[in-house]
Amino acid sequence: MRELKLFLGPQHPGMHGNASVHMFVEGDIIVRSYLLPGMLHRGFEKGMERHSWVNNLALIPRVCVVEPDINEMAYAMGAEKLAGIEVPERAHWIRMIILELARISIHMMAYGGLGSPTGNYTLMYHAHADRNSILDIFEQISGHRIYHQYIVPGGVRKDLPVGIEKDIHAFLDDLESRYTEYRDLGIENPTLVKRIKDTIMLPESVVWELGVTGVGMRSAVNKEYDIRKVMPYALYDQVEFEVPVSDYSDARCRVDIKLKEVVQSIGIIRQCLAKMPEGPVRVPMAQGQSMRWTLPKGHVYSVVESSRGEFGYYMVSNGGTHPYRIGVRGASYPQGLLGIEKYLPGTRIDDAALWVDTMGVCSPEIDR
Amino acid sequence: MELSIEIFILATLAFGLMAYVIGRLHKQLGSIMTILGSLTIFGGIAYLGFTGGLTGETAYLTFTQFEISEFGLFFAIIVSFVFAMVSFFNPFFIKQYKYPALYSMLFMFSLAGAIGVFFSSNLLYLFFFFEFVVWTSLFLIPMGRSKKAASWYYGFSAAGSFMLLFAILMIYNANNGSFHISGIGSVTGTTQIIVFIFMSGAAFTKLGAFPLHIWLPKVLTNAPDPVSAVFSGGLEKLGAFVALLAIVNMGGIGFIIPSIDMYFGQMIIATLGALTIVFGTLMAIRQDDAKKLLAYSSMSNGGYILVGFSMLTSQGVAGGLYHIVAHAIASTAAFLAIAAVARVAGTTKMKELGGIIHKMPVTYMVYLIAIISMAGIPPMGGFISKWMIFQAVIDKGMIFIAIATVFGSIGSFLYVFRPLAALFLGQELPQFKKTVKEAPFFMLLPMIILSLLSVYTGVLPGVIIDFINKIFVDMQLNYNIVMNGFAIEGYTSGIEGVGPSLLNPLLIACVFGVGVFVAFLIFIVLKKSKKIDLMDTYTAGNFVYTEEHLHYSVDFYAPLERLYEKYIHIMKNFYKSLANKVREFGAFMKYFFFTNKPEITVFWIVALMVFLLWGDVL
Amino acid sequence: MIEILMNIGFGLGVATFGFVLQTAMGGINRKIAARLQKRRGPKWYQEFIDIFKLLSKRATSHGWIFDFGVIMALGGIIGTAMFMPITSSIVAFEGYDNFFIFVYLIAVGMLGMAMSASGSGNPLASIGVMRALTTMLAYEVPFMVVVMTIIKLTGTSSLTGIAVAQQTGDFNWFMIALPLGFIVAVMSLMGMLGKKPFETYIAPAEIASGPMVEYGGKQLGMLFIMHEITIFIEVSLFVHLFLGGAETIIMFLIKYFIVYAVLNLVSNVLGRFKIDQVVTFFFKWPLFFAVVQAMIAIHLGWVI
Amino acid sequence: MSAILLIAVPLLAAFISILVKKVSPYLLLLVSLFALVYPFFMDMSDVIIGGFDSPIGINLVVNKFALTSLIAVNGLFFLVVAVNIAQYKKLSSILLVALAGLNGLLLTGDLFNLFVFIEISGIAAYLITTTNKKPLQTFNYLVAGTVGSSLYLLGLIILYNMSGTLNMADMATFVEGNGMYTLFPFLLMFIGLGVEAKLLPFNSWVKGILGHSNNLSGAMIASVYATAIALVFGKLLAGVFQIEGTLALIIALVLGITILAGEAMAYASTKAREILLYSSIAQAGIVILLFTVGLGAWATFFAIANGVSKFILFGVVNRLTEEVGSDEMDQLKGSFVNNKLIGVSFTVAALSILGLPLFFGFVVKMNSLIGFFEPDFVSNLPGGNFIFPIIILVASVIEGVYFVKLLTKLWYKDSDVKVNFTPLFKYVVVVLAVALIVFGLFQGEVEELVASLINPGGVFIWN
Repeated sequence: MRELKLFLGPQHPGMHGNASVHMFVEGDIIVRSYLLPGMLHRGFEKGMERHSWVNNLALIPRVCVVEPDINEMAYAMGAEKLAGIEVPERAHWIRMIILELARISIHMMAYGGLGSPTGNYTLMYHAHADRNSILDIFEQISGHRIYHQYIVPGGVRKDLPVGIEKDIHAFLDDLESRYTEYRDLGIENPTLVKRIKDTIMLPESVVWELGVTGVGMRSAVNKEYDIRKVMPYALYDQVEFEVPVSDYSDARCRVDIKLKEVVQSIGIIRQCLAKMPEGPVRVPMAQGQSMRWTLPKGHVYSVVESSRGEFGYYMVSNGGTHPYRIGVRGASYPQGLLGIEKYLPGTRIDDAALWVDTMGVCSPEIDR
Repeated sequence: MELSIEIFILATLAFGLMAYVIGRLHKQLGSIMTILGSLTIFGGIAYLGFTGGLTGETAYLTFTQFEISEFGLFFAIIVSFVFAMVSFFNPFFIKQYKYPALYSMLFMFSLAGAIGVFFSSNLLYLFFFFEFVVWTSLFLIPMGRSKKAASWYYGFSAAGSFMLLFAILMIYNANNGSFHISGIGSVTGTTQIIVFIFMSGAAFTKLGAFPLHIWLPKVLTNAPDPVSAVFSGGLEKLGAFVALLAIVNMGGIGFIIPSIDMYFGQMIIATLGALTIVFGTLMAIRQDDAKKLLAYSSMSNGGYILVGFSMLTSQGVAGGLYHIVAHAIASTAAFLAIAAVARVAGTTKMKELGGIIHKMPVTYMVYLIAIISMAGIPPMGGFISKWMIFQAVIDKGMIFIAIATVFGSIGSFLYVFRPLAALFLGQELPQFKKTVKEAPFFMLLPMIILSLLSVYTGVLPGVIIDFINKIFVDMQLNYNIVMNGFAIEGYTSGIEGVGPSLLNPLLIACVFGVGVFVAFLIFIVLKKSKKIDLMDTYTAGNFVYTEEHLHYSVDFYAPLERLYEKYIHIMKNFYKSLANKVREFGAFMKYFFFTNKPEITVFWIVALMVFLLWGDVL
Repeated sequence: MIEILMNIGFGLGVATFGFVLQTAMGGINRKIAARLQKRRGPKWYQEFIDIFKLLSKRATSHGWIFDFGVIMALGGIIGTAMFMPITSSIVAFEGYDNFFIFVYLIAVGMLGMAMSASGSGNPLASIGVMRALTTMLAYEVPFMVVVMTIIKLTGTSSLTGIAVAQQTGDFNWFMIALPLGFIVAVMSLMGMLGKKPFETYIAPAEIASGPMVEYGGKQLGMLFIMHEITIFIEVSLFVHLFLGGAETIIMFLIKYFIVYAVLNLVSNVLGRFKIDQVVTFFFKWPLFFAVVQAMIAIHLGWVI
Repeated sequence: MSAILLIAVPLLAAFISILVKKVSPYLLLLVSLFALVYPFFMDMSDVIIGGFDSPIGINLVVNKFALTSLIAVNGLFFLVVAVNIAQYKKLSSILLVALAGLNGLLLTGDLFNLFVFIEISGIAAYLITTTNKKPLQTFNYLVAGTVGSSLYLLGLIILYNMSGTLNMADMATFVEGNGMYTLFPFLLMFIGLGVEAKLLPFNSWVKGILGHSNNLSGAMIASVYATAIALVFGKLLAGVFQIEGTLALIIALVLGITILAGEAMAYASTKAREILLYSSIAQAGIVILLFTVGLGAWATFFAIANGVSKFILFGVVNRLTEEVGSDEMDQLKGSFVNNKLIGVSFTVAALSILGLPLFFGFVVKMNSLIGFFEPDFVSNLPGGNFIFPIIILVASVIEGVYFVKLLTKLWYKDSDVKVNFTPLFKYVVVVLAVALIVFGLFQGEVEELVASLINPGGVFIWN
């Protein structure tokens, strides 16, 4: 039986990110597949060793393009722990607002991204429009739309601009009011349900085998495993939120959980805005020139909950101005690299893009 | 000039014997005799048939009688033409056969038998020739790929011919010992129903119609490549001939179903025809072997003929007859094209082929034209016939039959395209870059003639429509197709309700030509494009050096196939289990009666006596 | 002879009209869709710009069948369009606008395109063609059953004949007379036009636009033209069959616009089926409705 | 010249051959040739033996039927002997006795005399089958045959008791008036003859004999004996027995099952000889059936055609088996590739049995079937005119499938099986095959010949 070779990416409209999935196909069933990374390989980890602790601030957001803030947070947390810096309380609240806004942004993008492989472009455009509003808010806060470099060791770069709460509230209200509309357009849409229900399964055994975390894990094993709950960072232990879980992980369930997390994030942001005290937002990282900032010798692993799961930085310092070694735990690494090789075969080419999409594969994380 | 038809039959036999004798001396010369022979026969029958020079007198074959009928002539011309065209392929394939001389002889013999069937006016000798065709063609089959196909063929053919025989004997019985062909129409009552059932059965077997179709794909796949063409284009039409005799000649059988104003018999035939179409289509879609695919398409087209006949309206019957012509031409051309490919590539499996067009463009065009005709797309012959059959079905308002015909028609796009894409188009596979080259002229010649005829029948249907009208007159049927210039206007039998609907094939062809001309102008005035090779393709930034990995040919319609793959073997399993039941019964009897124990014999003797006494005394 | 040449010229005029009309309609509807999607959308004449740009570019070709198929596709479609009546009186070849011509002659164009696409040697194109043909199998059957019902009722298979039968009051518009059939026909039309959820054979995210994947330059431009005319033919068919045709060009334009715009809007909020889902979808309810409609109309004679 | 010579000469020769062992094979050939030629010169008359007139004394009946049968059976006998005698010289005397017995069977007009000849030919047959070297099978045959002839005798005794005559013609007139009472003896006689004629429940010996047959015994039993017994059976069924009521039902059942089961068993077999033997069971069934329903004339020729074909088939297969060492179909694959002439003859014989056109089998099968459908034909078996033709046709389909399977295997496989056939055998086989074709082609002549067997009343002649 002769096989047919198909390429999903890097120029393929079904692949977001600069990676390529090579699929060997019989009829329309994938019999063999592997991820071909390297399209984006800029050596982030190695690059970090060659830049000073401060210079790295400009590099780290690029490790995951669509969701840069978690990188900043993890890096900042690690550096603070190594240097022993105490962050002011207001900075914690602001960081949580930023992170949750970013979470809404990426979840909206993922939800809209569902529209692309299934052809519902209206959903995609609407979701992107909402993401655009968040980017507007980010622009007001940090002056940047995508790579903010706003969360820095010691707090946040500067305080929130005046009146931003109103904008944020307005946006959240607006989003909340259109929540049912979104569901109807997306996961309740009968044509889409046919595509995503009972298909692209992620069974519990695979979760344990590959080490999938985040939405994938919570959707499959019915456990409230969320870093914000089990190892609270910032001030997540002071806000109340529910972690949506399920034990039947099809594509629809995972997207559903993402959408529920949007609601969850809206709640968290509201609480943050209400509880946020006045005060300083940053302590200076070091005395003197920041370029010569050194961290004491030691190593630390800092971890945050990203939209795709556990996202961590392992940072080793030898006491110099440059990091000795920084390792990144990409949240989508297990399903992205191993999952594609092992569990993409057996699905149909129709579902390949949807598989990559709903499993939450972010190629730069793999290709760092 | 006048010649008796028996001269043709004897001449064909003589050519066969000559082919054998010469074939023993030199293989190819023997097969060239088949070309000469079948061309002569075709030319003679066609020429004399059109000029009215054929007679049915018998001077040598005195035991039988012949009559020259228009429908016999119609079939004889088609079949002998198919034989003549296919015979051109014989010299190129003769070396592959185990018994080349025998092949040439049997090839001619089966033609003789077929001609005999079409002109016999004595039903018994119609059967004689019918059986003659069976066994002569039988021994052609195992020279191909599989030996098993022959016994399937014989099993079904024998069942079919014996059904025919039974019907003939019933007619004989009902007509006071007359075997004349006109007796078919004069049976009545229960006998009529029985005769109808059995004759239709015979027609179904020979035509490969559901549920008696199993042999057709097996034979057409496994027979030698030219023989497949003969079967599909020629010998299968014997079934259509019997169907014409049974279904059309006998008219409505059974009671009338009031709401659609059709006889029950018609309804059954139409339903089975529709099933044939659907089944053939579905099976053809999932075949990987190009020949098998075409085999199932033959089956499906046989269903169209049956549906057309069973409508018993002018357009229906004329559509069926026209379809016989169109399909004979197209199917022969398609089989020959595949045969030409198989000759150089050594296989007809689509998953092993690809990109043949680059070396065999003419063969490709022949195949293209053939499949356009088979799919019923203008301006080819298949369009006219399918249009007429559609119209007939609509006029009758038969929804389910209509669904089947539409399904078959659209489905044919699917399956005919598959070899086109997987076998001819796509990446040129490395193993064929050197070995494959265009077929020699004498193989191209018949294919080109067939292609031109496909176009001709699709553009100028007048000649054939006239012929069909003559058949209607000859068979004393109240049907007629009216031509208005170059357009087919409809019919004037007056019984049927729906008014005229005009179709002008010539106009369609011209307009299509204009369209293509305009498109060509647009193409030619624009900037010339740069020629790049096939590997310079959208591969998403990857370099690829393996063409064979970029050719989509395996499981072409996988998603569609998956929907019905559970149900495909129903009939085959039925026949297999039937054969197994016979075998089990035999084994049981063997075990029971032949165990070297005389006491069983004694037991039976006693049992029979008891039975006798019990029956009489008690 | 002159008359025939006149007719042919007229027919070419119809084809051109169809092209211009549909391209403009397409542009307008892109605008409408953009508004639905919170975008501004391109200018209404953007499609013209695209096509002329493509035609003017230097292209690449994968061999003679690649070009031949394109010519055959465009030629077949132009040929089909030439038979299309615009109103009941504006028709190039009067009396010859048989419904079956449209169904089958259009297939030549499809076949040409399929051939050309497969000839490009790209597997995605072949997969796209496979899907296109499978989709065709799905939507044609219910549609043809409905149309056969109409032909049986009106007694003619001529498009103008059917349109006139609705205009003169022999029948209501068939969208009213055969409500179930109308629903089926709408679904089938969506399939024909390649609107979502039956857009499976384009499916950019799965097979990178399927048949179109290898094209560029003038070949793509010509296929665009073909595509526009195809849509013109299909929507016009629908107008003539179900909306009573048109007495005047204005009416035709209005009906055409409404049909196309409504389908476009509906299509834009739906996702895309997988190919087997398309088949099962069409063979489930639409076919059932079509048969029920045919039974009611033909055997019971209940036509509103 | 008297018909008695046909019986007396072989018996005399047998006696001489015992004395002069050396010349016995030549004597056998000579006598069997004589037996073949002699019937051509015989007058048609009853021959009275022992000086008593016919109802009381024993008589030999020479009529067209007897002549036809004699020519056919003696012809086949001669060919079998001629082909095989070199190998089986020792059997000359026995074969001579067999010849006498067979001729007697066909000629005699006396029921008890018939029993005597059954026994004579039977004993000869047992001895012939000893050449199979399967004593147990021969013993089974012996037992079955003896039981059969005893039953025949029993039936005959009862009949004699009732009617007081043993003469066939006389008996026929008696039976006509007393149909009801003769059922039981007839059944006994039917069973008795059924054993020899290979009808189904009584034929368990066939497998043992024909399944292990050799050149001589195969052809002898399957071809010569089968033809002769079938014809004799036919003579009784057409001329003496009157079949009605329950007897008709029983016979119809027996025949129907014999035909269908025979074909099914052949279909289920994989050994060439077994296929042929089961097929001959079915053929015997058909022949008896035709006689029973009153189509005797065609049945005669059916039996002859079958005998000729079976001669070729068994002869070839036995020779192949001898050479290859097995009669499994798969072992024999491709045997004809190097023996084309034999192969063609075999094919002709097989196609003739299938009843395909151009061959003798077609003529007889077709005309037999037409016989069922003659407008004035009334079947005397339950099931009407149509059931039995359907059974025959269904049987033919099954038969066709396995024969075609066999033929394609023998022809179309590459193999190096090379079997030497003696030139004489080749010659005989080819002549017979040609004869099958010739009879198949000149159907008109065959039909005339058959018509001569039927008297103006349309009834098959017996006396």
